[in-house]
Amino acid sequence: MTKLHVNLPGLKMKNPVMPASGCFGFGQEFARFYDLNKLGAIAVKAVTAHERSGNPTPRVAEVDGGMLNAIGLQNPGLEHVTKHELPWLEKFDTPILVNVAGNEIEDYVHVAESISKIGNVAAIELNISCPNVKEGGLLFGTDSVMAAELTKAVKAVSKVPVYVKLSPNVTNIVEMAKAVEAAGADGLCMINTLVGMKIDLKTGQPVIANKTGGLSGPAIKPVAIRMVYEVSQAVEIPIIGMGGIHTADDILEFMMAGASAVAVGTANFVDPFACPTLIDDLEKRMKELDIEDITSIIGRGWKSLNKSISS
Amino acid sequence: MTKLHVNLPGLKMKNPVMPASGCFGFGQEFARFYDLNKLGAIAVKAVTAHERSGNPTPRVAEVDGGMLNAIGLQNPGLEHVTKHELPWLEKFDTPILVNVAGNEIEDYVHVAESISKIGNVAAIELNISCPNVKEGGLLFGTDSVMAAELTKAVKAVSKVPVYVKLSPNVTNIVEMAKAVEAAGADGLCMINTLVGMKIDLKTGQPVIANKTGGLSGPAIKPVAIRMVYEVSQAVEIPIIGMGGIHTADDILEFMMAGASAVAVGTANFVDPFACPTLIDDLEKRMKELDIEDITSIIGRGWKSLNKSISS
Amino acid sequence: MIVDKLEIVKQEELAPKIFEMTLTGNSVNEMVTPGQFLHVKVADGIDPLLRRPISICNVDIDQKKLSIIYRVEGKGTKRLSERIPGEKVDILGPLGQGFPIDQLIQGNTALLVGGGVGIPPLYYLAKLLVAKGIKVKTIIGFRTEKDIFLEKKFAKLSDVTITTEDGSRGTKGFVTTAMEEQKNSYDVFYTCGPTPMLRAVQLAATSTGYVSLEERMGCGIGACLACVCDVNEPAEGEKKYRKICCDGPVFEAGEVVI
Amino acid sequence: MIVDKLEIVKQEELAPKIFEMTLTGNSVNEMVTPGQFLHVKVADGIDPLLRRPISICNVDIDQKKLSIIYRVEGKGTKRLSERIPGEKVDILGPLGQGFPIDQLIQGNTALLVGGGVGIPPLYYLAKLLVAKGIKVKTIIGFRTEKDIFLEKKFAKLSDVTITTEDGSRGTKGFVTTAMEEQKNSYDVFYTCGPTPMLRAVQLAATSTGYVSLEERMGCGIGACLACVCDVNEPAEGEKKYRKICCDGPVFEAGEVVI
Ligand SMILES: Cc1cc2nc3c(=O)[nH]c(=O)nc-3n(C[C@H](O)[C@H](O)[C@H](O)COP(=O)(O)OP(=O)(O)OC[C@H]3O[C@@H](n4cnc5c(N)ncnc54)[C@H](O)[C@@H]3O)c2cc1C
Ligand SMILES: Cc1cc2nc3c(=O)[nH]c(=O)nc-3n(C[C@H](O)[C@H](O)[C@H](O)COP(=O)(O)OP(=O)(O)OC[C@H]3O[C@@H](n4cnc5c(N)ncnc54)[C@H](O)[C@@H]3O)c2cc1C
Ligand SMILES: Cc1cc2nc3c(=O)[nH]c(=O)nc-3n(C[C@H](O)[C@H](O)[C@H](O)COP(=O)(O)O)c2cc1C
Ligand SMILES: Cc1cc2nc3c(=O)[nH]c(=O)nc-3n(C[C@H](O)[C@H](O)[C@H](O)COP(=O)(O)O)c2cc1C
Ligand code: FES
Ligand code: FES
Repeated sequence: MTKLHVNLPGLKMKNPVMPASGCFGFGQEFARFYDLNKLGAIAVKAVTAHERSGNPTPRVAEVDGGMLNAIGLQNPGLEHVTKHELPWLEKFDTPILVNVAGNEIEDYVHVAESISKIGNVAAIELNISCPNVKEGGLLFGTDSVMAAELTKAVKAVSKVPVYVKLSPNVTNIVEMAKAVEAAGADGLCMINTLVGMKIDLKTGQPVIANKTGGLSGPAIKPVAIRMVYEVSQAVEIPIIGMGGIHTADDILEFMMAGASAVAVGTANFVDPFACPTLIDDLEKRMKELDIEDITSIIGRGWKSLNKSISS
Repeated sequence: MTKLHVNLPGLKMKNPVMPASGCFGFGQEFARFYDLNKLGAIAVKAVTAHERSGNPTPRVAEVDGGMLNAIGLQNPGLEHVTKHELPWLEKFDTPILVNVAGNEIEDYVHVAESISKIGNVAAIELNISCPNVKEGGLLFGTDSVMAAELTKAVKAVSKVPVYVKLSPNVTNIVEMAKAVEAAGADGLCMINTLVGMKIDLKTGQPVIANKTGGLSGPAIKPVAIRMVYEVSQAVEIPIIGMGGIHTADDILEFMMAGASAVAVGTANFVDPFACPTLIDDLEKRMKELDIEDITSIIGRGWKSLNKSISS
Repeated sequence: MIVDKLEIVKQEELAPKIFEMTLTGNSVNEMVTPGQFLHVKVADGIDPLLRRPISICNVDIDQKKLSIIYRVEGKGTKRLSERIPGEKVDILGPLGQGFPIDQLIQGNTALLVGGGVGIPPLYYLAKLLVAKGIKVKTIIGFRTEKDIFLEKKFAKLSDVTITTEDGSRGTKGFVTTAMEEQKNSYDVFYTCGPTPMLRAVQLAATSTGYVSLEERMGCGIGACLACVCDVNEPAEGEKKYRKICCDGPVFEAGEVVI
Repeated sequence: MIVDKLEIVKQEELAPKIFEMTLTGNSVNEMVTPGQFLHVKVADGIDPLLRRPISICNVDIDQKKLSIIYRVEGKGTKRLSERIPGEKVDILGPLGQGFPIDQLIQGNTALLVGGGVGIPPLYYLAKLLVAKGIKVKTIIGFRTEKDIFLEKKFAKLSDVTITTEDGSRGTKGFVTTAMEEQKNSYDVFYTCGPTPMLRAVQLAATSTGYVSLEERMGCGIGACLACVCDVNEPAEGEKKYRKICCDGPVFEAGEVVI
């Protein structure tokens, strides 16, 4: 029997695969394609205290091996999410990770506190890494002191485990990870998008109205794998790895690098069945590679190495 | 008449295209394919004070939209380069940019001083961004104070203009750029590779012997464009842009973002004729897009924007 | 709405850079609302990565065939134009809300106004309108004579006016120039084309009507919020935006800001 | 050494995942040294990005044809196996230094030892050796019976010993097992295959010989230094390394550290 389930703080997952925040809305669109019970967990779109209308369009642009987006955290706000989106998700036996964003510490704290009280919220994903908004977001994600302060404040009020979603746009990702771990984070999500740009040759201007956008997709996978590999050796808390996952082999690669579970973003746009297909393929690949229990490979990339060095 | 020539400190270029350091050796291999006089300039492989044997193999790995490399600055050392490689390049009427690397400030200073005295060295490219060596390299490239100190020291001894090659693996690229500009840099080269990793599922270990490698190729272009766009607005010195250039449109995109010339790396491996082909294609595309003088588009991505805002 | 692999039956260049691709497969019988679109994965693998939205141009349910007409713009449509009969194309569709026609009654007149690659979705619309006994007038605009496509097919169904920007054929000018003549002669209009054209058509129109919008898309199914546009006068407590991929691409004229 | 587009004449699966591709073009007449390789761009565009090194297996100068035999390993070789006759493949080659045979004289005996996809380049070598009047003995190793390929072709030119790891055909074990029997019966050996095999063959050999190495490559032309290996006992003042792509892939046994 191939064992696919993984247990992370607050998240008892049937398999290590969840859709990534912002790439799955609040699940309704994808429920028309498949049963969301199939998923290991669901990370929903970022929620802010008040409704946000996001950035002007164009909001996306394609680049080689990936895409840029600058949605700008458009969302219906805490109240609407609490009243309409989360209740709809109750019918699924799949843990929900709510992505929380804000401008100031108070915003985050307010949203985290309220949302963590809701029955079907299994964990919070603190979004300190959105590159597409002027305030908050990336400011917290690129300063370890601010990130730690925010984490501490949210931890103090949250009824559920808190995962911090890290930005790759930093000189020292290990320092960031250690800072939020020390501040009480229960887990890490990494990576969010790299800040990128595309210029339209006809207009001479950036394609994306916001000018810069977040780069996601296969193009960023090597950076993500490297960061997961480095951070997983430096912290004790589990990592939800993401960035460019499009195949079951990508999932195995992230877990060997040190992730305890993974999230799938851009791939959902290429194929709405991406997540269930990946889960099925993962099981097949595990059989081919003689991996019985998925948890056995977590960190294999450095664990066996350390072993061979010490022996 | 389409005007392709650009003038940068020390570099009088027939066209804005040069091969990037480390992707062209010292030119001899490519001279078997075409006349190097065709090139706008040539950036040769990194030179260190003494011969270096580099990293163990495997040194490269392919990833989606790019490649990882960890050559580890293998080179025959200052003396050999001075006696054998640079003299061979004398027969070409193409400015040479010598990439200089080291562990300590003294190494850089020593190499820069010696090499800048050689007749056919038009400029120095200070490599403070190689992610594949334990000492020096990236240490300087991720700390603006150290980068400035090094730049100043090298500027003090160099007989030719000094370009500083920046690393994208930083939280704040503008800060780095301004620091080296203030320290006297004559120009900037950006970007070097992003630190990445690939894990081999069969062994569970990183493919590259050095574990991490530098990500180059189309995958990094959006990050490079964004950085050139940001930095070119913040500094007065010219930028040689690079990162994923594979088509003439990519060159135009870099120049619209704010680069005054470009360098082509990985594309030379895909097609040894990449540089001359790009130069020909560039001329064609300029005609199609009604660009008469290539210098007219430098920074168009933000120049016309600033204009339209102020008007 | 399904994901399917449709087989290419035919690939033809109608005009410079304008291709018509005919596809077949069982799922074609679900793709019968005019104005809906397919999200097309033009090639396997990551180059290009995202799907491309292309309108359904014609459907033949009996033969399980449909066609799309597209212009080679960039990498994706270029790659699509290189695909050959016998190969399969991965499509997601039909997506979005098409042109409503149920409100029309026999004897009504509909004005169809299309520009460039906005013209294709109007063709299947014209077919269904005619089948319903609606009189159809069509104004289709091109840059120049050699760019013209679908003229003959439209002529079989409707009164066609061609406009070209350089006057090399038909009315010289834009589609709105030709709309002058049709003033007050129609009960409803339907339009699809570049955004500036849509704005002009909406302004020039003398009836209610429907506009089909374009925007860069991520998912195509309403999940990513890449493709939003603003509602013109949102009612209190109602959503202030619409998603072009699933609330559109067709909107009632005036409903959203274009 | 040139860049050319060769046309695919034939694509055939010889054994599970083992394909032979025959290519034609004018530049074939430059690709006549056994042991050299082609750097193959398996598909246009960036997926995959880099070229793949594949040895030349056979050349027919009169017909301007050459063939390569490759195993589907990952993305690149998979994509290559999907290409069909009539299509063109972008190649850079011939690259590297092949197997030297000029030093041999009529009546000499050469032992060729190949494993898996290291076998193909030995085939053209065998042909040239036989043409030169050299006696050829071949030992080719596979994992199991169904993996066997090129056996009949080698049998026409040489004494062939097959080894399989599971003993399903021929000698059970590795190529070195079969080398025992040939001890001291040859004047030179040539070997190509996985690195552990090369080491074992070099050790087991009772004559001088040549080994063909593999390494991950960037440029394939000596510029990037991706593919270096160390020289065993570099002379004072000489280079301490060799580039497999241009100084190799074939080296004299013992010259470099493997
Ligand atoms: C609902 C809808 C229906 C459409 N129907 C048709 C049709 O029937 N025929 C036709 O020729 N074209 C149609 N288009 C436009 C078509 O989608 C684009 O021309 C196409 O996506 C360009 O892709 P590319 O790779 O060739 O160009 P590139 O410029 O290389 O594309 C880069 C990225 O930008 C997106 N993009 C570029 N232009 C557009 C555009 N105008 N609209 C949306 N996304 C764009 C691409 O999808 C891709 O993600 C439609 C667009 C929409 C939104
Ligand atoms: C000089 C030389 C001659 C070769 N001749 C043959 C031959 O005749 N037939 C044959 O089947 N194979 C041959 N190989 C091996 C062949 O190059 C690899 O199997 C192939 O590159 C794998 O590519 P992939 O995309 O299928 O696999 P992937 O694993 O997806 O490739 C990923 C990257 O690693 C590189 N790589 C993976 N394995 C190897 C390898 N063994 N050697 C070098 N690079 C590798 C690829 O080129 C690519 O850049 C030869 C290798 C060399 C160096
Ligand atoms: C369109 C889009 C919207 C996103 N929105 C959010 C968001 O609201 N909150 C968040 O934390 N991450 C967001 N992300 C980042 C993803 O969750 C993920 O970290 C990133 O895309 C990398 O994964 P991928 O390469 O699989 O897409 C978004 C990404 C995309 C492409
Ligand atoms: C194999 C390889 C070797 C490189 N060696 C050097 C080097 O010695 N010095 C340096 O400054 N940059 C080096 N680079 C970085 C390139 O000069 C360039 O900055 C980078 O590859 C991005 O450009 P590209 O995407 O066009 O390859 C190397 C890159 C590659 C791929
Ligand atoms: S394209 Fe994703 S919501 Fe419309
Ligand atoms: S592959 Fe570049 S030097 Fe050999």
